Amino acid sequence: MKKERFFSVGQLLMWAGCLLAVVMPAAAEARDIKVGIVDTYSGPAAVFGNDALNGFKLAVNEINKQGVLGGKIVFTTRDEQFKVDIGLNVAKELVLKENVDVLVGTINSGASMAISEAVAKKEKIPFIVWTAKSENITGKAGHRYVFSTAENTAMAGKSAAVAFAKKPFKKFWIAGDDYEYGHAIADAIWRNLKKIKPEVEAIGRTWWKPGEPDLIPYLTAIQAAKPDCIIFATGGVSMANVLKAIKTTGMENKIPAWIHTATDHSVLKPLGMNAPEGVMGTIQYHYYYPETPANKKFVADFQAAYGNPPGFPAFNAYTTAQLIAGAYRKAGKIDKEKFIDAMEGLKVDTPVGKVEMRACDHQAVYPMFLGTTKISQEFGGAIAADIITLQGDEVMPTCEEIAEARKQK
Amino acid sequence: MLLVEDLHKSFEDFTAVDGANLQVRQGELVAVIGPNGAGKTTLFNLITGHLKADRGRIRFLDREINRMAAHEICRQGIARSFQIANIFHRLSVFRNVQVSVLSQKKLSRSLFRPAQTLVVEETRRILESVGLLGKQLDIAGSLSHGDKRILEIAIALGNEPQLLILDEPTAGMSPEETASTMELVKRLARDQGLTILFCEHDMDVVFDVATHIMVMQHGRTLIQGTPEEVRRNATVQDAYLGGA
Amino acid sequence: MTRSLILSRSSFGWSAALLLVLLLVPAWAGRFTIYILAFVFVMALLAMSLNLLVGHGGIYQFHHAAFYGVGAYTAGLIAAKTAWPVWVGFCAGPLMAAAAGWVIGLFCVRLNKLYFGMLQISLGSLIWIIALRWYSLTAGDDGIHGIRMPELLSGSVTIYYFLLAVVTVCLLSLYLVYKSPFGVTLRAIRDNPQRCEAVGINVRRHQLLAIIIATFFAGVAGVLFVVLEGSIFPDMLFWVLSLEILIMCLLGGWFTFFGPVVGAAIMVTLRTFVGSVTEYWTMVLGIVLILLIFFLPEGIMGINFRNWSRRRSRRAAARAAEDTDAAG
Amino acid sequence: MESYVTVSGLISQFLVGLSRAMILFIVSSGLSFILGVLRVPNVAHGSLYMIGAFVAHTLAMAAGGGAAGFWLALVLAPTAVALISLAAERLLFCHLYEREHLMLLLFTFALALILGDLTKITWGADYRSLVAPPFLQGSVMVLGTPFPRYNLFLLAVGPVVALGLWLFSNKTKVGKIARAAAVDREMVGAIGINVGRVFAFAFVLGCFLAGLGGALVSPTVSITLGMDHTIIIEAFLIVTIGGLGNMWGALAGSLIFGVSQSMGILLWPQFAIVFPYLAVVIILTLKPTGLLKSVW
Repeated sequence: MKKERFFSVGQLLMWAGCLLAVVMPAAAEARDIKVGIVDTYSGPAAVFGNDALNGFKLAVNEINKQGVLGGKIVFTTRDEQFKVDIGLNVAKELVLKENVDVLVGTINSGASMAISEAVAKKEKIPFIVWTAKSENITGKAGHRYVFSTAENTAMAGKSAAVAFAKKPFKKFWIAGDDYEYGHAIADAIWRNLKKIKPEVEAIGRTWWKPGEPDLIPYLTAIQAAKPDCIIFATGGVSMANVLKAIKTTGMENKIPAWIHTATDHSVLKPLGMNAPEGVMGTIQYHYYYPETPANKKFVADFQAAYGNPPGFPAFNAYTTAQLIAGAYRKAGKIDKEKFIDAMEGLKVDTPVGKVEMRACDHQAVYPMFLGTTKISQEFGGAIAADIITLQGDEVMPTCEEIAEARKQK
Repeated sequence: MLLVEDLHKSFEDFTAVDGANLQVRQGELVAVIGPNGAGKTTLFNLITGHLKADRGRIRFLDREINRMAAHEICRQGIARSFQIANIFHRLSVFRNVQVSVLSQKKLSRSLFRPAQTLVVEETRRILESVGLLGKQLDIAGSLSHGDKRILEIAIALGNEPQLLILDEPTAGMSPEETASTMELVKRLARDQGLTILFCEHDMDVVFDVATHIMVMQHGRTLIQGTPEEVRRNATVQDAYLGGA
Repeated sequence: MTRSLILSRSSFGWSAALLLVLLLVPAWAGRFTIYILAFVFVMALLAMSLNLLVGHGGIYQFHHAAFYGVGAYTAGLIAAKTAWPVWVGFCAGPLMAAAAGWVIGLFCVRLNKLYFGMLQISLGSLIWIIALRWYSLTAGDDGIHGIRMPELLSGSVTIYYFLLAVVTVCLLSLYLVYKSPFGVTLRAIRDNPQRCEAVGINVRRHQLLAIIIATFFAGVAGVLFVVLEGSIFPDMLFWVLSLEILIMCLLGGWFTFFGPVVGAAIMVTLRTFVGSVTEYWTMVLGIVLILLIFFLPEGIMGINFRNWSRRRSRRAAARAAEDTDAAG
Repeated sequence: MESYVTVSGLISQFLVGLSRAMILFIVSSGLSFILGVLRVPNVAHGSLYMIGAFVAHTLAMAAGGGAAGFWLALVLAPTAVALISLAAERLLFCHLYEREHLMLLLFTFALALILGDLTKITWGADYRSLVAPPFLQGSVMVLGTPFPRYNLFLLAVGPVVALGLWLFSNKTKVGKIARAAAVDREMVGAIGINVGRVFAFAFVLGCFLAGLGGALVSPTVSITLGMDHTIIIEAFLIVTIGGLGNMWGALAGSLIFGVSQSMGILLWPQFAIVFPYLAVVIILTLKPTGLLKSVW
């Protein structure tokens, strides 16, 4: 009986949307290798996303000078805004529409694992995680199509444990961000430390909200308990807040503290000369160490291209690009399965020496550097000093452990 | 039918109703008059449950209704209109009335029947009785002010009330509209046997229509009686009608 | 009732045509189109369920995503952690969402407008915190990924048709609700709750019923997300997503029935296609929104009616409005 | 829980909660002011707070990074934010006041999206850190526990701002008009006052407070993108529990929020995050329109 109303403009738009989706060109140039990058380029984590992207660009520019299998490496980026659902959207877009050959990214562990399952595994496309640090990615949730060129919580934890075992500490206090990363790293340290040195003792644990601005009261309480060493299992913005609080409470040089990636310059640089000294940190890359020609060249090129020295995400991304190029050269053709076979056990040159992609769990094997913060006039702020190198196989979970974890799942 | 005894209501810093008494019998047309701020609207809001009295009793058909919520009081058979046009602006005229008929028939929570097939006859009959049938498909918000006020009465009629409370039904109307509205009120009372309680500023209208009048001042009942009794009362003469 | 009585002939025609096109899409569209359309279906259902409250009920449900998350987590956890058939989860998801909606609604319906919204955000955030903090159950902020679906729902085309079917049924049910006496009463409550009380309507009970219905469908959307992506994660219950779906409703036209579908389609399309060109797509969205506010205050579907009323007689406009109660 | 709860720990945690509450108060009082006078839920408030922090950093660095730079930034950053908001108000916002609340919400959301991206374009993604002037660095002993000087400074600033706002809205003509407009805007318009100008003024003042909050918080946290997200939801919850548009309500709400958060951390760290939300639920369940009288 009635009414023709509610469609027309709205419907047209919907149709237009559908059409747009379909008409978009989908063909890929077979000669070039297409890399799809999913990472965070907005919000607080964007600083790491941008750094990684710069490292990747630098490597790709070098690689493309000679080319790979007669073609080039081309890449396209998508911002996942640190959100899992957007990450899935854009990863699928890159794979299903842009037909990328390799997917890389992201800093968000949740998004990495979601993409690993819903895109990499399902679409049989290699996915290389380059910043997210969850050990589950190549651990119990690992599979043929997922790789990691990021150091993970298991490695960070084990390297700290190995380092602590060499020091006279007995009474530890564990504090950190109350989220997955914090707990994972704390568990990894304690698991390994107990194994190496059973007499150690955790006299207390404190967890705070990630990004908690004011950490002074916690540190005061911890100080009162007089531990031999404090383990801070924290990341991102909280790291800078911990360092600020260490400085303010006057804890520096009194109680040794350890934070994974505390010696990263994206953390230390904003603090300038106000960074605390004597804080231990583990990290797989410093732009000032090791002072090898390869590293010096990498830093100089990076500095020239982007105006600031590379951080660990840039190093990870640079390594990732080298691995991709190396694997395709080894495979001899652009084929996903061949690429994966070639990746397994592949060794490439990086600024810190040879890095191997371990075949059993698809985890890049890095040496880890344990350093202690020290103010340097030359750098205008704190840097890592007294650096101890822990070899990759020393800090990695063994292949047997990985197999066991995967079986449990 | 309706009995209000010694009703009190105060807001933070002033007392709006301070000892109101009112009696409405079946079939009467009772007007409440009084100067601005005498507490007429508050009294109505108390009766219909939109406000809760501090003290006093309200009985309707031998039932205490003081403690009831507005929608429960409505179910007892009291419907009302408001001082400002209180209608559903975005809905059509038909829907405006249908909503209240649906509510009366306890159909308003029915989920799986199309509304456009329900209570159509009842709704039309009400619209016809107030003369809005011709505009039933107009959007209520686009009606003229006079029509909005009529629509309000029509919404109230949808509840098949025994007592209809009208809060200044002719406020803001032109003299012609006022006349026709009051004609409508009288006709409703006559044809449908409705008991009507209303308040009104226009004394000519009041004395023309009402069978009984209650005079309020400072929240108190001064007097209640027939128009003649009220006209004769000296207190009212002084306090209120003196100037008129 | 015959169908033509419920759906007017022309809107039935349009809907049938759209449905037909959507049915045919997998025959010629690329895989990504199929996927993103399926994603639009999920968002559209979510936005539609919210709009029952915001657009038709005038209820400021500011944290609707919480119930989407409850539906998804219920279905996802049952699929991932129990041996029960996934269908149990599919049924339990919406029911749990509706139950959560009922409990939270009980607290909230006593409040008005912004107060309602803020209390609702707080209560919804408590659910979010459970998803975020109950590590042993929900795996915390990493979420659970790679949730296996039965063979029946493995191919992307099958998933597409499954989602299309479920969303169509849900939208049809919502349309019935919308056209029902309850729908009419709900819109009356939106326009004037005080008047509704005066005609004997228990406003709070109606609002609560609307919340239960809306959260049920939000739960369905959550289940569909799990079917589509095989993932659950705490962001699904975060208030930012709630704000996004609210924007979808406003963008599409919150006083119309199909508005939120359009809004969801535009948001997802914009995000996907502008997002692939520039990382500043949120700014583009912001500018689009401002233009919309200035030039299309009733949302995209709202424009229709205004044009219509200029072209046709007032009566025809009103008849159209009668159908949707969309007039301004 | 395993944290060491001691009396001095409780006290210092309480003080930390108080100083956090001061920042929350400054930001949410601005939000509340705009809500009260303009009836606008300003989602962009968080973005202005973030911009306040970034501008403060830039100004302090430009002035050499010393104490003078800090004080300069503290004055000029909120002013810059106020100017941005003035532009937004005069160009766009002032045409929309008669729209529905949800539309205004949508508008401020759009503004927040644009400001967020503009911040990213202008300042990039790097973390920034502002240093407090030397005499506000370090700690003093309060009842046996070290308490940061800067937090003491915040404890002093909060009441000053509250007092200033009170004097403004009760002792100045513009303030009185704004208050009257909050209650009955038609009447204010009817007696011949330019309501548009009052609204513009109120909006700019509210945004100034957002900028001030951002500048004040910058020495205690890392200045990053995404700062806007966390603060805005907290500020909205605060003004709601306090009573929409009520400045003292914003103060009460901030205190409840700040203290419940910091005490919660001490008592039940694992679930400290629930305490503020729980406070909102309890308060709104008991008092559905907030603690103090709402102007709505």
